[in-house]
Amino acid sequence: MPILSLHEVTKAFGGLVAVNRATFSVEPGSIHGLIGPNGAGKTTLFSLITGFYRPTMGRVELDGEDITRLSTSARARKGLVRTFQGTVLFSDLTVEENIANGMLAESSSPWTDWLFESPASRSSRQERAAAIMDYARLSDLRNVGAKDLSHGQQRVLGIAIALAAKPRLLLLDEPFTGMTASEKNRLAEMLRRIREDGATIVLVEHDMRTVMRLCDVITVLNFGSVLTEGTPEQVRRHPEVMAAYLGSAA
Amino acid sequence: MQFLVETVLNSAMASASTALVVVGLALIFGVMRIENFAHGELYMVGAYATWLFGTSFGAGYWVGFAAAILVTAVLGAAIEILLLRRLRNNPMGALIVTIGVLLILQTGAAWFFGINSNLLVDAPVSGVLSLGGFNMPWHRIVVIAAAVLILTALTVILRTTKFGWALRAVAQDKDAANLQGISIGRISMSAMALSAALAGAAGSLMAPIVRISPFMGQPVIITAFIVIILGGIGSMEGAIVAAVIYSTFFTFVSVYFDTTIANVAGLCLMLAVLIVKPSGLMGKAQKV
Amino acid sequence: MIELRNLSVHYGRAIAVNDVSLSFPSGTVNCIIGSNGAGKSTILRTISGLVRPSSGQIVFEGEPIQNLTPKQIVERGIAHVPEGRHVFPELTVEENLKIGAYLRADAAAVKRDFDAICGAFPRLAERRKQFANTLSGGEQQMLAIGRAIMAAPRLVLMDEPSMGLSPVMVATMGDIIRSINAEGRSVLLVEQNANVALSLSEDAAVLEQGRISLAGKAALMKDDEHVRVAYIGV
Amino acid sequence: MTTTLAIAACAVPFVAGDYYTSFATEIAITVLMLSSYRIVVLTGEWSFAHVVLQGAGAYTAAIMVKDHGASFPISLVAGSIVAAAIAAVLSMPLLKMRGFYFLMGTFAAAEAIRLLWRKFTYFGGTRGFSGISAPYFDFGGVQIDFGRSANYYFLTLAVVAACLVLLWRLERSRLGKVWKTIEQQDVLAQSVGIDTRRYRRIAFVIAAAFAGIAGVLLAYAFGSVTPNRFSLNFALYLMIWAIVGGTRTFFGVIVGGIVLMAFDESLRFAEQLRPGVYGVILILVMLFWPQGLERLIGWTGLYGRGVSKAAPVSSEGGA
Amino acid sequence: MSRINLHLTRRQALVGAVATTSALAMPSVLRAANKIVKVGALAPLTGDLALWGIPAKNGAEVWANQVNKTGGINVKGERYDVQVVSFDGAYVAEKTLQGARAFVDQDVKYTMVIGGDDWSALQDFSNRNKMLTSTLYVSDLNPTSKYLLAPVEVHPFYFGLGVEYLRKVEPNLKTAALCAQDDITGRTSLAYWRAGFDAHGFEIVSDAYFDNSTTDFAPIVSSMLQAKPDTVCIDTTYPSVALLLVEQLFTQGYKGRILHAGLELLPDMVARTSKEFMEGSIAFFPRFDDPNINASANGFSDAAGFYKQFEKQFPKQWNNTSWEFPGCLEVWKQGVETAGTFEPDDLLASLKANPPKHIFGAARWWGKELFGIDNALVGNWPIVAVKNGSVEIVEIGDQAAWFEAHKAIVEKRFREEKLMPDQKR
Repeated sequence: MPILSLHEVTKAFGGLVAVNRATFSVEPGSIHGLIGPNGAGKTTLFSLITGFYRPTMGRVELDGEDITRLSTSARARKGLVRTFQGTVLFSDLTVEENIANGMLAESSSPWTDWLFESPASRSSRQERAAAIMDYARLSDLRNVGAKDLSHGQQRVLGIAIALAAKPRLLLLDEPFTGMTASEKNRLAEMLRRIREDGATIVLVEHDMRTVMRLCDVITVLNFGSVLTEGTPEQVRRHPEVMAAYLGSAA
Repeated sequence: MQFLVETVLNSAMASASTALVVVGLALIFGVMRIENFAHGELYMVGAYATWLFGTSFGAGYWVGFAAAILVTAVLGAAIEILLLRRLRNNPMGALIVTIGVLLILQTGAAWFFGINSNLLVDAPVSGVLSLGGFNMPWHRIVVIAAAVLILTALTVILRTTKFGWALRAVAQDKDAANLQGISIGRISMSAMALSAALAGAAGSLMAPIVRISPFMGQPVIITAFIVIILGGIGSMEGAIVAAVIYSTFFTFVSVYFDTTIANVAGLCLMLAVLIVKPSGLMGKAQKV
Repeated sequence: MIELRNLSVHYGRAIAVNDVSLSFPSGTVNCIIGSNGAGKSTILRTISGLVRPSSGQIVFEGEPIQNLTPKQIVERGIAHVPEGRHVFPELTVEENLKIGAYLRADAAAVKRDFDAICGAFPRLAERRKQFANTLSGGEQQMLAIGRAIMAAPRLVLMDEPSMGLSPVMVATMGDIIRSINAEGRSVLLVEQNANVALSLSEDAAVLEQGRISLAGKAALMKDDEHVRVAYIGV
Repeated sequence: MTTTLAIAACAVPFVAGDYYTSFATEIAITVLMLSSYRIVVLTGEWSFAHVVLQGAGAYTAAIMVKDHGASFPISLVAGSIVAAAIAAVLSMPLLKMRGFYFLMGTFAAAEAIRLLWRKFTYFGGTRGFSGISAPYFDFGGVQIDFGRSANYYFLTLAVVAACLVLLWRLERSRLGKVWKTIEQQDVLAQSVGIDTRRYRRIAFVIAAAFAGIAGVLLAYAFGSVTPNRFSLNFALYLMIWAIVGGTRTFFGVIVGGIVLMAFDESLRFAEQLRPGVYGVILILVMLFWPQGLERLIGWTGLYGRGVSKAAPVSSEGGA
Repeated sequence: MSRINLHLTRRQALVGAVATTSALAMPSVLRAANKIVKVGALAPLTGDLALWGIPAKNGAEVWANQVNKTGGINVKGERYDVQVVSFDGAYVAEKTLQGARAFVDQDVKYTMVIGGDDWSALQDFSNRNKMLTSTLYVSDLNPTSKYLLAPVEVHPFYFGLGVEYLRKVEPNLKTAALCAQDDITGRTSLAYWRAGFDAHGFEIVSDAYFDNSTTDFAPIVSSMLQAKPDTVCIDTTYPSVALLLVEQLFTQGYKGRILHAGLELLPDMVARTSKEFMEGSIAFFPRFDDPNINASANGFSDAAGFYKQFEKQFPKQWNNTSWEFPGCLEVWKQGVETAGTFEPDDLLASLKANPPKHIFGAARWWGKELFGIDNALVGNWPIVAVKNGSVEIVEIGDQAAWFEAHKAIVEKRFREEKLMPDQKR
């Protein structure tokens, strides 16, 4: 069963149809690319999947369960966690505090934790934060303010925060934008590891080189609709994709 | 029947004066994204200016009216240039500053004109329109007519002049307006002057009808905020529609029940609208 | 002629444009291409005065303009068609166009330009009394361009005019850009859609992560492997 | 710092007369109001309802004392619970709104409640309640009459201090972190699974519980509860104190409240001109220290760094 | 212009006030031989209600000057100058209570409040500190407040006399409409008016309160007139609100009688309506510029001179509170001089034993039946009527006697409004 599936998802703003009957699904354990030229509706689709928008029509399912009506936070608690374009972080806090904030939604702890956190739960959370920092190679920067990080480090921190929320399906919104080549390589490596550790990744990205290298399946959007879907090789060869990207010569 | 007609006319006058106040408030919110708490005090200044120039100097009501508009417009522009301009990126700071202005104006009025609030402004058109048992002072009709006239003129200015387009452009998209060579500072100043002048005009028109006191702006600003929320913040059409709805509702409830119930009912009306439509009657659900 | 000399722009600590030097001749269409986030829009926003550069110079017709206000820059003859059009949604088409001529005092000339634009964009002329937010994407793009032309600029900055447009509409946009150029106005395009941009342009530059990675004649660049790789990774 | 403040607070009745003791009591109650108000502000919203929720506590205390002869501790608990309960009910419609809509929504709800107090004689109508007798404790021979201003001051101080400790803990607890998370990055908070509306509600209700306590303290301190005491003016002043003090740090609002109230009191020589002078001071503070007094005093270094705040990318409610 | 003149004098007044305050701050300023006794005006000096507080405080200061000029207060042969201390209670409980504490710290012997909200915080405090206080709201009186007196205006007790008089002179009037502002004064007033109308055979056809924030009174008046009343009573309302109501009554074609306690702005009312319209309206306060005022207000030493002095010092600021605080002081002065002490218990006992003269003549302590305590000084009260555009005293009535005669009705009406002592919250 696909971990995420969209059925005829449509979103109209007034008369403008930003996403038109988008239907596709994401297999568990894959890295799924979502690409398309500027204005193709990627960001809107992203917001529809994460619940920032409600679709005008259609259905979004997570593990076969209809989540179309759920709020963003409820989806996140079910394991569908997103990152943001640009650097949306708790910029006044340190790296470690940022990651700790990603764990705040956990509701398993007893209510006394709200006032006095038990040492056990504190240390277990600290351990997890340390593990995530290790994973994201941010350990050395744990006490650095988020706004003092380099751009690439900030992007990684954004993903680390999302990881702290224990995602099963991680949606990344253009994570590679503005990164240097070596940063890109390191991030790609990290995403592969995340996948190996059992999470599924949906990637909206402009950097085609990275997408082609990293993704198992790619869905191409144009004018709000799914243009085609396939392996990187299939997509690369698809004539319409080329046209959509480079534009038909005027 | 006669009672009903009178109440309808009284509602119309309340709507007219409220609309004048509220449109100014909506305008300034649209352009500057500031909730001007001192707007009611500009209304108060309008009334006092009318008394000072029209009655005390004996120049007649209409001179007082013109003076009220002038004084409030200058005051509004000064508030923008001296204070709000420096707090353009600090809405909470700007809000506190408007409260500071409110306190200064109230205190100033009490100091210069006394606390007894027994200043009287005579209506320009005295007498009463009597039609088969129903009586309506002419000045109330003057208020309605003047408000309609001012609001029409405002609409014409906003729709047909370059200044009007620039003002609306700034309200809709600051960056794009900037790219057209529109100076945000100058438009903000003019918008503030215009907004203040509208409040001043309302205060001046109401001066012969209400009690002129340093605190006369308070109930007015509260009503105005209720109305502006009801109509949707920043929407001038919404503000006018909401002014009519609210004032009519309020007037009818206050004659058939009493004013305290009317206040409660008015507040509940606003809450009810907000629950159904959290961005007011004509407000746009703000996009991301 | 517009020239950027060692231009750098920061947003906070992040660098968006990194030591860019470029020069484009006047009277032609030129372009800067590059993928999303490369810093293209920032360059245009810096030229039109919305963003202050952290260092470097912008020289237009021989004079440095990097310290002028947006208003002064419009007065110098530079108009900017922003990314995503940014038409005024609740102004009518006519008002949108006329506000483009906000700084012009000569009513007769403004009227002439207005009529000319109505002639050039019959679809806008038909909808002149409608609010701009009722227009389609392509129409809004035309409106944004028309609004810029109303300022009687000598240089038009265009940020992704093809974005979100259908292929037919993109072709129309190409024609429009050519005709603007034919009136003697320079055009500086910023595009992701490389094919369109390159086919319209005289000179071109490729921007990657805030730096110029390639610059030269557009015609030569069209078949350049580097461009294709930068875009599609093929 | 805290110690200095505590010692200064305890010394008031010994070094100053009844007048200053009474004023210090008022300040202490206001400090509790501000510190609890800050919880709502922590979630990124400004409310006009807080003062009326304080009123709910005060009215509860008045009714408990007058009709049921309740003792001070019982009133304290009851006032707190009633205020929290009212807040819980109000929060259902109100928290759908954001920004200025929320502000005015809270005003409407609060003002409606206040007008009902005026309207119904059960609540004493326009006159309200008077003659609420001060607490009197008798611990097996040791009698304390809290009608004496110094005694009541210490009682207030004890209650307020206890509440402040709780609030301080609360801010450092997970709940507090969640609130700050919401205030700083609403959308990011949602995306990691924090139900922002729910936590806003919790903040609103908890803040109301403390406001209720402040209300009970007020009712006993002045022996009377009148509907005028909870009008918009007082809500505005609360907001002014909070903004002028600065809401980023625990002490910001407290400093704002103490400094501005002291200022207001010291302006008595200006008599009728006092509000105007106060207005001038507000404007000057906002023009020269727009981030609030806390920045001026520089306690910011204690915790919480900087003010820069990334622009929100998207939000569920708008406004 | 008179305005500019006014402005200057106000400034002088402020300077004077500041000087007084600083004099207070310094413990012993060198003064003439007379000792000083302090009295306190604890009233709202800022905000909307400064309308009552400022003229009251100013009146007290004028009175003090007059008294000091004529030798001050004589306590067992020792002469004391009266010094007025004021505190802005802002009509808020905590500020008022702080003011009271400041007064106690400064050894103030007699405190005057407007009453209502500002008294309610003082109740317990005044008992503990034996703070002798006067209020203008008789409804503040209650059995537990031993040290609170209502020595001047026993508002609204004269209303009954007014209705009685109206019934006598115009026996044909049948119906009455009432309105008042929705606060404790308004409610107490209307309860008493209703009792008056009940007692003298009027039918109440319209009866409403309006919120203090009301700005336009046309809807209220049209809803009153819908019931076609012969008599309209607009108590209690601010003077300027009364003016607006009267104007509306006129424009909406009302022809009957108007009743209002003060009719303070009568000249303006006449200007905005007509002499004929106002003719026969009934009120209860003679004007202090009346040539016969010294005869009618014979419990007030030289009322005419006081009024003249006030107008000189504070032009155009006169309202009824301007003489009511002085009225409170007059009663106190008599009490102090008779008792020969400032000590509150002895003074109170002496006051009770020898009821002082009240502004309009002889009086007695009364109030137990309605307020549970005999702390209201009740005497005769004038009824004034508008004759040719100004008020004239037409009758002097006995307030207590009227009440005795109609006790049951008053109690019923008070009970409806929950004003009886056992109903107070």
